[in-house]
Amino acid sequence: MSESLSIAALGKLVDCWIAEGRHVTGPRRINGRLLYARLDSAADLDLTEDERPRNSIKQVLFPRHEELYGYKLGHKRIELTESETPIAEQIVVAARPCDAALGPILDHVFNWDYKDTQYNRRRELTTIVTLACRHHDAHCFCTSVGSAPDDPRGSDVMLHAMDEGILEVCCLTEKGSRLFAGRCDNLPSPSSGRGAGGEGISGDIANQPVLPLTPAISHRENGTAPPRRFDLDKVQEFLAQGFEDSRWPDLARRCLGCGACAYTCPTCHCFDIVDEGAGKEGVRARNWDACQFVPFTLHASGHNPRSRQNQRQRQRIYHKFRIYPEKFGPLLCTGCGNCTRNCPVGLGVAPVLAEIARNTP
Amino acid sequence: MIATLRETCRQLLSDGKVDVVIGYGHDAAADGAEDAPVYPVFITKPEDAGRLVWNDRCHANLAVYLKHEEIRSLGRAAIIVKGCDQRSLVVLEKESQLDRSKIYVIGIACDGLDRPKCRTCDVHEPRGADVIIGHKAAGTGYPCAGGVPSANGTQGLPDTLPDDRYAELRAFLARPSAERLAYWRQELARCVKCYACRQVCPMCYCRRCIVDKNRPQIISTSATLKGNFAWHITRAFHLAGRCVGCEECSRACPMGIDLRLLNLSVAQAAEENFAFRAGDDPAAEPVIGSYAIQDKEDFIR
Amino acid sequence: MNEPQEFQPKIIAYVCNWCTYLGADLAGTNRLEYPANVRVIRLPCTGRIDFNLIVKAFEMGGDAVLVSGCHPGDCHYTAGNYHARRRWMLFRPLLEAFGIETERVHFTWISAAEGRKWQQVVAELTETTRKLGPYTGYREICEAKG
Amino acid sequence: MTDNIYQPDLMEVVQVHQQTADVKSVRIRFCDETRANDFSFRVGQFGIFSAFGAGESPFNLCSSSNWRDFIEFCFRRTGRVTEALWNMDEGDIIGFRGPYGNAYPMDKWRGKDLIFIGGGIAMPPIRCAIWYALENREKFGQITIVYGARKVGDLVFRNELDRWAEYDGVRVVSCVDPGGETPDWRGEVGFVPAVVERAGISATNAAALVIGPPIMIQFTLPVLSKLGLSDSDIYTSLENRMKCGVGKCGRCNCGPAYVCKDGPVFTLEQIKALPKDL
Repeated sequence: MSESLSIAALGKLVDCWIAEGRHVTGPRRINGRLLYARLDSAADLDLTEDERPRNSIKQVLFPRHEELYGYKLGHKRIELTESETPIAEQIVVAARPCDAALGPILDHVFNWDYKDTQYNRRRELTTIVTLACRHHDAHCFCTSVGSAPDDPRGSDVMLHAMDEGILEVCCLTEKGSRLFAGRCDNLPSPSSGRGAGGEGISGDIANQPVLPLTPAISHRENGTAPPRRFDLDKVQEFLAQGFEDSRWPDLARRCLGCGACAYTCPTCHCFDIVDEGAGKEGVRARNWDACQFVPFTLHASGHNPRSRQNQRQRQRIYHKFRIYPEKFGPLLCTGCGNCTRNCPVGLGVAPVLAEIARNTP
Repeated sequence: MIATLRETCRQLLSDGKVDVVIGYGHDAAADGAEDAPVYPVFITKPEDAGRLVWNDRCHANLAVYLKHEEIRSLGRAAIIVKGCDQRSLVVLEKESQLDRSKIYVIGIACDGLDRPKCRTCDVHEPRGADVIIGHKAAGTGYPCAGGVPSANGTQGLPDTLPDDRYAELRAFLARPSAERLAYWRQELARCVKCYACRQVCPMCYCRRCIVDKNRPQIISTSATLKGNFAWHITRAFHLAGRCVGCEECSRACPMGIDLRLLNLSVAQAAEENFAFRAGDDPAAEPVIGSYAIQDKEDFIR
Repeated sequence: MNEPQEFQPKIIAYVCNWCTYLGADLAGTNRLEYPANVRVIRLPCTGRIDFNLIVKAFEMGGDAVLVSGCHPGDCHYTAGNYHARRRWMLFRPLLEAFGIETERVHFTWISAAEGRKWQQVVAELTETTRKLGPYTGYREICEAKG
Repeated sequence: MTDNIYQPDLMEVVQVHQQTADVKSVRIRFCDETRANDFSFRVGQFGIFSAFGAGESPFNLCSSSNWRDFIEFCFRRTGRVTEALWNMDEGDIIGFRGPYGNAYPMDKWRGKDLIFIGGGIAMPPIRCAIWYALENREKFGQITIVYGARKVGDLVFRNELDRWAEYDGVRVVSCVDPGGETPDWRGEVGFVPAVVERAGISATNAAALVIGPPIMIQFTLPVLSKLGLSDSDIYTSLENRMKCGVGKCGRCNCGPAYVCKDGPVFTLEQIKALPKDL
């Protein structure tokens, strides 16, 4: 069912959720940079549409540092304790569709035979309210990986920005409708006239602070989708036999081996397990890790199967576009473009795959 | 200017003087496109020299590649450097990481890429290069890049050169220490430990970084505030008297953390205590690697 | 009823094995009393005292740090303390930039004969740190979750 | 019991046996009796062992799955976790989670001759299969064990080599690299591939398990092929870097396989299908 909601009312809703003690995450501007971060109030929410947040909402479902359990060391005795950081109910507001899609993708690996209960619990407690995209930048390539600016996968509620600050609300899941039930003010949407017959703009909503929305909002039908950057079939055809292809060293020669692509990517999910503590007490925690780092596959004997940086870049491309889809089904990539957006030397997935597709007959 | 750059490199490659030119370029297919993304390229064939460009998006400090085995395996290298990048070569040579005689340095005159460092730049024309592309503009005393259009029409040259590289740092240090700690607490809370600040830095050439060593694990690898403070204190201090201020670490940070103040604080300490500025004098001993009997300080009782 | 528990600062002292450690030992053999707040950690030379150790001390709950070694010229390894002096001349400004309280970080030269100086330094340090109070600023950062 | 798949069981160290200068084998038992009773594993599987405060590391379970009152693992002292495990003695508590991975197809090997070839520290993952085969002797044909190490002092489970030789139909060939022998050394001298070739092993209806350093495997496989063993009859256990052991953390991924779940036991045929990323 779809209703409509003014941006101002959404702001009030966000403030309600925060007041009810829920952790609300959304795009906000920090030092001039658009990042998903926890919102202290609705005023922090930044609905700029022609810029994509430089990180992803992955941290809500899969935090960069998460305590697995605690340990207390005694003499010939050890006590393991449940990690006491409670997992609070989370709401993500104005997520991009290419972020929301990470849930259905990561569910596969985190439930492959062994159920990762902490991930699953966060997943249950998280409601994702997505804002369909009407703009894209040079790095977006969702359309090249089978996704779209209004791809509903993973979203509990899909918002479509209409003109004059009105949002069309489509609740896609039970969790989503519970969140928005009875809270939509159903203002008549001037341009499309599709809003349900709600009463006129009531006094208090009129003078609410209107959140900053980019002026030129066009209706979602003529929203622009990014052009196709590469032919996915050609890429997968190349990957099927191209592991030893001589061009890999050239394709990734400028890669510096940092983790900016992996850590801002919605679907990269590799992690490290470390013990942290001093003396008799500590925690065993899980931290983000990335196949781009040298120690990731370093054996105790000193042997490293992937000693060269281009081997590591090749592994990242293979894991996303061949290994994961073959083993679990979906691509391990939603086309958000953050890897290129954040790469200090302009690499990331799209440029490499575009180069591959261009040179594959 | 771009034409002379491409011609110089084509000549070097065809003469066999160098096997690879490390420069700035873009996709062959995107030549001429106004906002085509610029990134480091490694030209090995003379006919590819056409991919080289020079514009106001050539930020990378290419000296970082001289330590990579994948580049060294290509043979003798020519490297295109701006004035700030060229300083890194001086430091790397002094720390015996590169043999200056084995690389061909193409200096490129640059009047600023709209970065904070450019406002107080005094090396518009790189020193110690084998050849310089672009030349000193007559009369103004500052080299002009010739070819980099700038908004205000004066070739983007700063009209007055603020004499103090550390003005911003002094303002920051004037704030109370609790406020400074709170600032870093708020900034470093965003750090996700992707180590882009380490990987883009030509000075970070350790085969295995201290943060990747676990006996002992003196720096926590977790992206908690504790781990982030320990990491950024270590990274900044390892640049004392070595950081040339190319500001690639701040540009590369995906979470928008401005690390300049930390680099400036150790640079200022080296300059005010030991009159040492990284990359200035090829003969000067590295400040942290050497000592002087007459070093004077006022805090050791 | 004993008087209210006075704040007992935790002071971590990184000392060089050849001079200050012997100086402290001399203080002991001379029965010179000094507060027990100091935890002495012996290292071969001030040249070996890594700047990370100072950060580690605050991370793990220290309220003040003392770094002490041989006077310039006395170093058993001839130049360890000269290198250390340069290191601290460069590291203190960085601590300032981070806003870490450098009045809790002390550097002294104490030779093997200066047992009395060791006693005075530790006593004075304990007092000044007691006035400054516990260093919750950095510890609270290190205990922040996630 | 927790539903946290990363939380280990607490195990008490029952016995520590120093095999060589830097290799120890440790026997551990569940602290919680109920867990001990319903615990079972198949030879070839591995577990993740925790030295709390240092970390976790994967090691093969080198005891036979028929032994009920303890499980055993063996490690070389190389890093932070093995250093902490090295200092454990009887009564200390360590963590264990597992069993993980697939196992040796003992039922598929029924009725076949078994050829076990091990090198250096790789004897533990083979030892469990040897004991299992000896405890079900009638199910298997001839058993040949070829075990080599750099020098005599490096041989792990050396005392058990002689006990295995006493079983009927079992031939044990132990060897040390040239120059590694001691005056009273009665075994062979030479590299494992050469020793296997000289041993004149019959490969009809046989299955081989080869585990050792990559260089040893690289030169042993052609010898086995020459003997007539097909790629699907040669098995090995891969030694990838691992962290979670449950197919989540991505470390052990090599081509289509997650070694911790799809392996660690692979046939040579499967390994040849994997990309050269090992």
